[in-house]
Amino acid sequence: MYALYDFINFHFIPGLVLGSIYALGAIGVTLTFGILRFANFAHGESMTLGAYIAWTLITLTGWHPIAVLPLAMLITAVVAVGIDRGFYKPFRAAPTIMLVIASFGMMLMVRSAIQFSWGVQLKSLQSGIQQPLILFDAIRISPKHVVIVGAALALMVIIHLILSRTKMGKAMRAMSDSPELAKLTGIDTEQVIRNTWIIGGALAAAAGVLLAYDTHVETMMGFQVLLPVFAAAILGGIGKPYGAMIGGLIIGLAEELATYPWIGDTPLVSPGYKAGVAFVLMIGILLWRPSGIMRGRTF
Amino acid sequence: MLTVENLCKHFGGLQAVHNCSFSIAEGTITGLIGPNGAGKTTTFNMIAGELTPTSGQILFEGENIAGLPTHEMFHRGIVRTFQIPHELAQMTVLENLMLVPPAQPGERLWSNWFSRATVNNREKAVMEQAEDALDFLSIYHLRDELAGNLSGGQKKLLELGRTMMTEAKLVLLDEPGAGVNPTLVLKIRDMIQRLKDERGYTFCLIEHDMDMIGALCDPVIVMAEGAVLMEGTMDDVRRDPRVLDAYLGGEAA
Amino acid sequence: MSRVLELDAVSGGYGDTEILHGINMHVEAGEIVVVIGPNGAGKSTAMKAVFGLLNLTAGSVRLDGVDITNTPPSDVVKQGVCYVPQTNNIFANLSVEENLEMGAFVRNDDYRPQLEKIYQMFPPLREKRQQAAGDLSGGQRQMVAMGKALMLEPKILLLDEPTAGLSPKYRGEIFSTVRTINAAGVPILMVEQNAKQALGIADRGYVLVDGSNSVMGTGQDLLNNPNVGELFLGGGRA
Amino acid sequence: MDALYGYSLYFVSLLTMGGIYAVLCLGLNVQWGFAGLFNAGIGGFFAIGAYATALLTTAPSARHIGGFEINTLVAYGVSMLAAGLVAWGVGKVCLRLRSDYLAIATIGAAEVVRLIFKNETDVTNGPRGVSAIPKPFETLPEPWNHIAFLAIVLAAVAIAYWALQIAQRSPWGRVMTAIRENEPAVRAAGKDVERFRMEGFVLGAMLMGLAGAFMSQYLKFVDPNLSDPLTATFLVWVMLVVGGSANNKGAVLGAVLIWTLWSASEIVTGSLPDEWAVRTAYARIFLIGLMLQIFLQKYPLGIFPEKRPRPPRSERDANAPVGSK
Repeated sequence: MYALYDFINFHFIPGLVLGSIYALGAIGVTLTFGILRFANFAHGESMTLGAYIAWTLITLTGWHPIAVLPLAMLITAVVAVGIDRGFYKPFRAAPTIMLVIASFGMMLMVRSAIQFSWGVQLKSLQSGIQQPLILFDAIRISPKHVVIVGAALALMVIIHLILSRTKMGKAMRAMSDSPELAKLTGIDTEQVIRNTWIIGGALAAAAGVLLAYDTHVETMMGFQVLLPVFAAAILGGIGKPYGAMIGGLIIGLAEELATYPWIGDTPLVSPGYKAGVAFVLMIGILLWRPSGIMRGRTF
Repeated sequence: MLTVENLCKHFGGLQAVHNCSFSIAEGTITGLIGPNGAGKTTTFNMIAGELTPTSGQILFEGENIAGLPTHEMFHRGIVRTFQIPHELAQMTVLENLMLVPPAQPGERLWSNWFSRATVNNREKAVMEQAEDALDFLSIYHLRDELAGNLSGGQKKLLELGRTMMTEAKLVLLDEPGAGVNPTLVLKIRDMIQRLKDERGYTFCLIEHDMDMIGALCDPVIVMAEGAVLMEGTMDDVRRDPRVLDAYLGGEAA
Repeated sequence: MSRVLELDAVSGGYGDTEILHGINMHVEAGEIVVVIGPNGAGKSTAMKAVFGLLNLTAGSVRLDGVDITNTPPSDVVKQGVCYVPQTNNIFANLSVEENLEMGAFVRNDDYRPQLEKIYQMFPPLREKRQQAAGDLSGGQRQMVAMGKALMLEPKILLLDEPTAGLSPKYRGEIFSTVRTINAAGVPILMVEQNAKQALGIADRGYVLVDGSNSVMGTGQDLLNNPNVGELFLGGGRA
Repeated sequence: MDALYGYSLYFVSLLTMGGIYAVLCLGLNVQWGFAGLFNAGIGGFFAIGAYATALLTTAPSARHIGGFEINTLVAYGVSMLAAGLVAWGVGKVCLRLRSDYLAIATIGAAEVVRLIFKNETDVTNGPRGVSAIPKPFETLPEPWNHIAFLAIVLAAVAIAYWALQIAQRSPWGRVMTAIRENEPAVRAAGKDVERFRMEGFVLGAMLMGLAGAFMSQYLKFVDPNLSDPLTATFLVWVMLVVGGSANNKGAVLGAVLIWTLWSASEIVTGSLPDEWAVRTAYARIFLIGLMLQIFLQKYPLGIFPEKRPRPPRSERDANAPVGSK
């Protein structure tokens, strides 16, 4: 039985935590890919930015990370809309690959701006060590993991409600389906794009704050999860927010479970290659089913 | 030469082509007509390898070629033109033509570096061939013009010129006369006839200009609802009440 | 009778290729008007001209006497013209009801009564309201597309070959749907390939050839006119 | 006199680095400029080339495999082949999909390459890297060793430039341009589009591998950070966009220009007080990024826009064409 508890404590729960963070990030990626039709490389940097904003707010107020989360999300969303105005909007009619290059440049610009403003030292959102919750005498769950998974689930429910219940959410899904028909239907496409950035930016910030809460604040943190987040979006099917949620969980769990000693005593994949798991899964899905599990768009 | 047997193409629930069978005899100009949505262009796309048939066979010179990629079809001698000209807008008219001939040694990267004489000799030959084609189409004066600057009709001529740069056996023309002024239509008609007579091409053309079909084509195949409705001369077609009915959308054909 | 829509000597095309050469057409209140003609005659193009999808070089388009020439599509929608394209006319991943709600996007008032009316008009849609529109049959997809357009209670409905690619069984369904919509007081301008059936339900029809008007008349007149057949199959000209 | 000597050495090193970047940038030009393929993982191919040369040419060492003391020219060849092979694998999966997928996959591939170099300690000495890489002509007296190495790099730039100029003007280049213009038309003309794309992608990666080989010799040291997306990928993109894509001259001059700016600005930021030195170093990344955005929006063709080869002269007199037969 010991092995089972080990599995849960050191692989399954961390996988779930990482997975819900990836899921939040992947929703934004899949929405921008579906609606604006390009892979946004600067998405990881929105996550980093959100974490730094949260750190600043915590330093100023001394509140709990979850308490400052909404404000960090709001500020990041505003920045995302601003970046769209200045750097992506000029390319609305251009081939989308121009947007990919622009976002690639944006990635470095946002990161260097963060490094310029906050420096490159590691920072923590919360100091001190928390006592883990112990269930059945053997399952140990850190309270912050409960908070992270809880917050991520709550946000996913909110996103679900926005996309399925509000007029704007439905318009976003409609535009992801067919931008041409959306225009003919009289949908204000610029407004939809703005909302896509707001939601994508806010969720990225949330993912960044939760990731920083789990580990620490660091300028490369967003770039380091960019690949798994993309892999999650592709796995779920481009343009499919629900697919992105599932894809995120799968990638997160896969990264952690890959290091479990499934055969014999050594980890299946050495921990050093954890970050490569997402890449391998992504190449696999591109080979076998480029449309992803939810049959998203393929280009 | 080409036999299509029970060809089907379904897009989702839509049956664009369903159990379509016909053949094209060598040395003919076969017309393919029918109302919009009859599946003519879809059939073309399958013969040219741009679409893979859902089922059925395409026999070309006795070999089933259904589902092969475009460049394989091309190497067997099946060449197509497009209804909307696919010119290379930023390249010159001459380059548009010089691109076409297959298996040019200069298309192998290393040949350009290590056997330049071979490449240059072939380039000269290809250029001659392209210039001949331009002469034939009487657009030689446009040799160095960017293809994007040509008029709609000139682009159609260029499409036709591309078929002259190949060892084509069967040329599929998709509405060669669409969007072209009447004088040029007559010229294109004349070119097609001459290409058949002088170069021995077999043509299959989709066209809605019935006068052009009448003047050029024998036989004429009428498609409706994704299948062949009838085959015969243009006069037969005009006389057959089923055809008019199909065009006017009578009850099930 | 008042003229809901009027095209006055409209010329235009894509890029520098002119496809329409001075088209005249009008639709009066309560009418079904059908446009037929051989392939490439410019039928669909004429419809796009009304909807602001074409750059017009000459002529004018008027809606209820108001000039809407070269108005962008999003504004044409707001003025009360709804257009159902031939293909790609529903949001396949949205449910039937969500498609209809999107049709009402520009409305700020309560659209539920209209939704109810549409469900009454097309009972199958009510049954499948929660299903993804992409999973419906061809005929029902067209119902969704038209229903979506009707959510705006438009002054006029433009249909571009609603029966294209449908089997004869569904065609009949579509034509009776068109009639139902018209009976509810919406004038309709439709392009059709299936001339016979379409003219059968039309008040009037236009025949276009090579981007110009050829014949105009009541549906029955056109059906009985022998020249119409020649326009399709040649032999009468040249 | 000493100062002048110092400046000259700086100039030599500036040109050497500029030259290495010019090779990288020419490689990207084949991929993006010729073939329209977005590679966001240049650093990966660069690092593969660097490690290949490092492991092949060094003296035997207990810390990593290799140490074959192999001939430099052979090492260059292996570096190019290794990078080309990886490109072929990535291309096999992604070239049939739209460019965005290639961009994501290449970023991932570069990351995996970095992980391998970092984790396979037995093979690569892990994060501590491989040192004491022999540099050609390093036994020559002081300025001449640097100058001789510069000569090798410049010769490579010249050969690559010459080869690509020929390639671009050849029927091969014609097909490449045509694919970017109108893919269906090229398919209808019977060309195997995937083959051409793959050739462009692999050729470009091979040049990147060669640049990596030079870099390892120039630094005499490689570590996993060589594939840093900032200096190995992003900077190269700025160089090509500013210089002008699909123009080899633009690629070379863009590389030299941006490297000069990069290096000179480092001198400025480096001379500031410590407190400011670190921060302004990031400010210059920001400014280079902004420069990319400005060029993308205002001068998308770059300083040297793409130039189509002039039409070949006809054998016959263009004014009096032979009458139609």
